[in-house]
Formats: sequence, C-alpha cells, structure tokens
Amino acid sequence: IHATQLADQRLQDLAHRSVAFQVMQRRTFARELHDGINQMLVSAKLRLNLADKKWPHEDAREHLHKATDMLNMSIQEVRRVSHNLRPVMLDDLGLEAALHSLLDNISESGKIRVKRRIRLPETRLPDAIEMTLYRLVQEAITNVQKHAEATQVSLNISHNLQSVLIEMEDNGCGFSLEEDQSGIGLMNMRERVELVGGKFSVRSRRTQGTLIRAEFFLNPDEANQL
Amino acid sequence: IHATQLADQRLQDLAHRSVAFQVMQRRTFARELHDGINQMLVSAKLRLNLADKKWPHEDAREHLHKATDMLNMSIQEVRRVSHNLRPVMLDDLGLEAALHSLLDNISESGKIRVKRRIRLPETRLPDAIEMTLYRLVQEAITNVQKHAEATQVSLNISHNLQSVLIEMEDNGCGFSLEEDQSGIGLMNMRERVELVGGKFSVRSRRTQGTLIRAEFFLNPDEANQL
Amino acid sequence: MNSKPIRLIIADDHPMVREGLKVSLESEGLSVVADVSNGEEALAAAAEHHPDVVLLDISMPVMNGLEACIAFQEQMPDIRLLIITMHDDREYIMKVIQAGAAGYVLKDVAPEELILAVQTVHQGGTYFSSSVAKTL
Ligand SMILES: Nc1ncnc2c1ncn2[C@@H]1O[C@H](COP(=O)(O)OP(=O)(O)OP(=O)(O)O)[C@@H](O)[C@H]1O
Ligand SMILES: Nc1ncnc2c1ncn2[C@@H]1O[C@H](COP(=O)(O)OP(=O)(O)OP(=O)(O)O)[C@@H](O)[C@H]1O
Ligand SMILES: [K+]
Ligand SMILES: [Mg+2]
Ligand SMILES: [Mg+2]
Ligand SMILES: [Mg+2]
Repeated sequence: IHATQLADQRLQDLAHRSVAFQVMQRRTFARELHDGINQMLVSAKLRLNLADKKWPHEDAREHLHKATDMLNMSIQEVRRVSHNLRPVMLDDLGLEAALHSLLDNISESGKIRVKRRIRLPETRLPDAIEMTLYRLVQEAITNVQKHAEATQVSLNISHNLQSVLIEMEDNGCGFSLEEDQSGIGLMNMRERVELVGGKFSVRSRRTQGTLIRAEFFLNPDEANQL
Repeated sequence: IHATQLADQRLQDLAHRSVAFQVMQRRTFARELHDGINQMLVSAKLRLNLADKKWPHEDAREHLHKATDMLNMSIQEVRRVSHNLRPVMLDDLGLEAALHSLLDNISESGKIRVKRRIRLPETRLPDAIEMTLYRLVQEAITNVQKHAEATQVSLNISHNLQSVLIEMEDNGCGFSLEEDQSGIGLMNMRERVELVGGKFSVRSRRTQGTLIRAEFFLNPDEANQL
Repeated sequence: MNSKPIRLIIADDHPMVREGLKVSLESEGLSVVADVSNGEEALAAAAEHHPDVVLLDISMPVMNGLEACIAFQEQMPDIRLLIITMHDDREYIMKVIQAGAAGYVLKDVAPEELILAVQTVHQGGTYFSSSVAKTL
C-alpha cells in the first residue's frame, strides 16, 4: 500500500467516525429534548390545567407552584442542552471570554492555581476552529480535574500569521501514554483537531505532569472552507 | 497532480465542509433553544409568578391562561427542534416505519400517488447510514413537492449482501442538471451519501421526470466504524 | 409610593418576554413608556421619552445590550441602565459592569426582585441578582 493510500484511508476513517459521532450525539440531544424536557413541560401543563379547574380553591395554588417548579427545571435543562450543543457565549462575547469562563471554573474550585496567557488573532478564527479549540480546552480541563492531582495548570495561546498554537500544561501526576488508555477524551481531542486540518500531541510522564499541544493552521484557502 | 492526491483533496474538502456544516447547525439548534424556547419558558414563568402574586384575584387566572398558551407553544417548539436533530421514530419504530411516515405526508396531500417497495436488511443498518438514508428520502420528497409537479412518485429500496440501493423516482417536469443549480439540497444529499462511503447519482431531463439513486455499502469492516 | 412612578423602557428581542416584563412592572405601578426589540430602538425611544431607567436584554439583533450600554453612557449618561438576561456567568457580568450598567437581574426573577432592582438602580444604587453576585 502506498503512503498516499494510507493517508487517504485514515482520513476516510476519520470522516466516518466523525459522522457516526455526530449522529450519535444528535440522537442524545433529541432524546433529552423529547423524553426529558418535553415530558416535564407536558406535566407542567397538566398542572396548570388542574389549577384552572380547581380555581379558586386553594388546591389550585398548589398546582400552580408545582408547575412553576417544573418550569424551573425545564429552563435549567434547556440551558444545559443548548450549552452542550454550542455555548452561546462563544457568539455573544467571543472565544477569549468563553475560554476564560472555562478556566474560571477551575480557579473557583480553589484547589488549582490557573495561569493564563491568551493571545488570539484580532480577527475571529473560522467557526470550526473556534469550536474545536473551545472543546479541546474543555476536555483538557476535565482531564486535569479528574486525573491530574495538579496544583497548577497553565493555558498558553499564541499565534503567528500561519497558525494558532495552544498549550495546556499541568504539574500533576502525569500518566503513561501506553498504559492508560481508558477513555475516549484524548482520542476525541486528536480527531477533532485533525478534522480541521490541525496537529495534536500529548506529552506526559508519570510524576512529570502533562502537556497538551495543538496547532491550527490559518492558511486562507483552508480557512475559507471552514 | 496525481489522481490519488486529487481524491485525497476532495475527501479532505468533504470532511472540512461536513465539520463546518455540523458546527453551523449546532449553533442554530443552540440558538433556537436558548433564544427561542427558553425565552418562552421564562415568560411563562413570569406569568406564573404574577398569577401567584395576584391570587385569588381574577387577574391571576388570566396570567395562568397566558402561561398555559406559552407552554403549549414551547412544547411544539421542543418537539420540532428534537425532530430536526433526529426523528425519535427512527429509534422507536425503526427506519422502515420512519420512511413510511415521510411518504404518508405526500399521499395525505392527495395530489401525488405514492408507490413504495421497501426491502431493508433484517438486521439494522449502521446508525450513520440509517440517518443518511432518512435525510436523503426527506430531501428528495421535499424537492418533489416543491419542484416536480408530479402525479406519481415511487420509492424503491432493495439490498443484497454488499449494499443497500435506494431509488426515488417521480414522473414530474424534470430539470436540467447543468442549468438548475439554485439550492443546496442536491449537493447536501451527495455529500451526506459520500461521507458514509456511498454512491449518489441524479438522472433528470426536462419533461422526463427525475430519478435519485444512492447505494450504501455494507462491507462489515466499514460498517463497524459507523 | 406617593411619588411619581418610575418611567421605564424595556428592550428585549423576544416579544413574550417583553410583554411578561411589562405586565410585571406595570402591575406594581411602574410606568413602561416604551418597549422595543433592540439597542438602537432603545436609544431612539429614550431620546423621545426621557425615561428614568432602561432595561436591556444582552442578546439582541442589530445592537445588543452591551453595545447599547456604551452608547447610552455616551449619549444619555443620566439614564440608569439595568441588564436583564438569562446568563449568570461571570464573563457576562464583567462585560456588563465594564459597559457601565448599574445592575444585572436574571429574566425569570420573581416580581418583587425585579421591582427592587429597578428601584435600587433608579435611586442611584447598584443591583446584582443574588445568584449572580455569588459568582463575582
Ligand atoms: N492531565 C492528566 N493528568 C493525569 N492523567 C491524565 C491526564 N489526562 C489524561 N490522563 C490519563 O489518561 C487517561 C485517558 O484520558 P481520556 O481523557 O482519554 O479518558 P478519561 O478521562 O479516563 O475518560 P473520558 O472518556 O471521560 O475522557 C485517563 O484515564 C487518565 O489516566
Ligand atoms: N424532483 C425534482 N423535479 C423537478 N425539479 C427538481 C427536482 N429536484 C430538484 N429539482 C430542480 O433542481 C434544483 C436544485 O435542487 P436543490 O434541492 O439542490 O435546491 P432547491 O430545492 O431549489 O433549494 P433547497 O436548498 O431548499 O433544497 C431545484 O431548484 C429544481 O429546479
Ligand atoms: K440573553
Ligand atoms: Mg477525559
Ligand atoms: Mg431542495
Ligand atoms: Mg434576546
């Protein structure tokens, strides 16, 4: 087999897995809306119908309160699903604010010191790169919180005319790339980055901390497609 | 440039466009939830708060009714968004039922006679193929209703051990593949099919009707990835 | 209560939310002199009606609530600005404070809290929803 064929096969696999992943995720979201949120709304509505029927008996007011509770839960749930689809903050305040917001979650927990140096290009990045970068940082942070036992984490984003470079480093327990293969988080990160034509690498050694590194290319030709 | 390089570039473009499309769609869904549905829920909640406050004055009942109206609208909206993400019928009743449901929409309109012959494999198709097939038929039906002025449409699905073949034909006005390039529907169909490794073709001539044809391969190796 | 009612403009792109806020505020004796669907319209309405307080949603088309705050500061610095939104994230709040708003309430607050927020900013104070203040 030629090298080009190999590359081709790998890309094809990647594309297939990405489609499968999206299909699976969309099913999850659709289910959450249909089986979760809509059921809550329907029962809230039933409560309101009851309240109307019992009016002006004091029972009616009880139903009103129950309906309000369910509405509150629904609002939280809709917010959660919407956020998982795409954080609206990305559009409202931009990538930098959205990244700060992710980092704030760690620093608020108080256990881990957060260092940040975010230098993004003036002009907004292509949509697909922004989203990939955001998800990358989000997954990396989750890993640090779940596994690293770190006291410090730093996010460093820099750029030149050709590319944007992200480095996320912690001073935690590290892991062995060969032995710790439990989840899909790291694989997901790599696939997301490669799907938008970027490069991804992890460096980690036990007791030495972990460094996640990704580079996104700003080739204007490619950027147009994204 | 070599042929393999060309194929590679085409695949890469396809993958990029697919990612961009997903990102864009997810933003739309997130916005519909956050700016549409959640705002409706919040205003319903404001009404319930008012109803509680004005209790047991007759004004309160007015607010209760307004809240119920908004809840009804929200339920419809959640259902619509959920369906656009993924029709739950696909999971609950399977692909065949979901396809029948699409076709029923045409036959109920009464203007177009629908012929159907759906022979799917016994075992369920990979998720991504099911979804692609469903969207393909959905978009083809929309085109027939929008453009074809047909009196008859037929959906034919058959399979052998290697592949599933879909043919959707109408006896309408047809169009010229060179001249009618207005929308993105046909291009979307092709891209969706090719992204899961299938083949897509359209045959149409003015006054001669239109035939949409797609073939999905069941190569077990590939199927596993989907 | 016997003084002149507080005069308000509401800017939110969602008609039902606008309506809901309007009824809530009016039921407490406040006077909503205009309700509009974006920041630009809010500026125009304020130039015409000279309200005491403007309630601004953040996410709006044409001119969003943050941009509107900045424009109000420049053009009509005496008008008090209160942001009303779905978001309780710190990043939003920081931007709102930077933009010069006097307060920040969540859209689904109880009528009492909404009134309290409006009264507080009208009297020259600042008001941040309790759930919001926590995150600062
Ligand atoms: N920052 C880190 N510090 C220490 N160990 C890590 C770090 N990131 C990843 N690991 C190790 O690598 C493994 C694989 O990480 P990965 O994100 O792929 O999976 P996971 O976090 O276990 O599960 P999930 O699928 O939910 O992400 C982890 O189980 C953990 O042992
Ligand atoms: N079944 C059909 N019968 C007749 N003409 C058709 C049929 N399907 C497609 N066409 C023609 O091909 C054109 C392109 O179709 P396509 O689905 O790509 O775009 P569209 O339907 O115009 O817009 P949209 O992006 O909403 O799908 C149509 O505008 C129409 O002229
Ligand atoms: K908002
Ligand atoms: Mg992980
Ligand atoms: Mg079409
Ligand atoms: Mg809005």
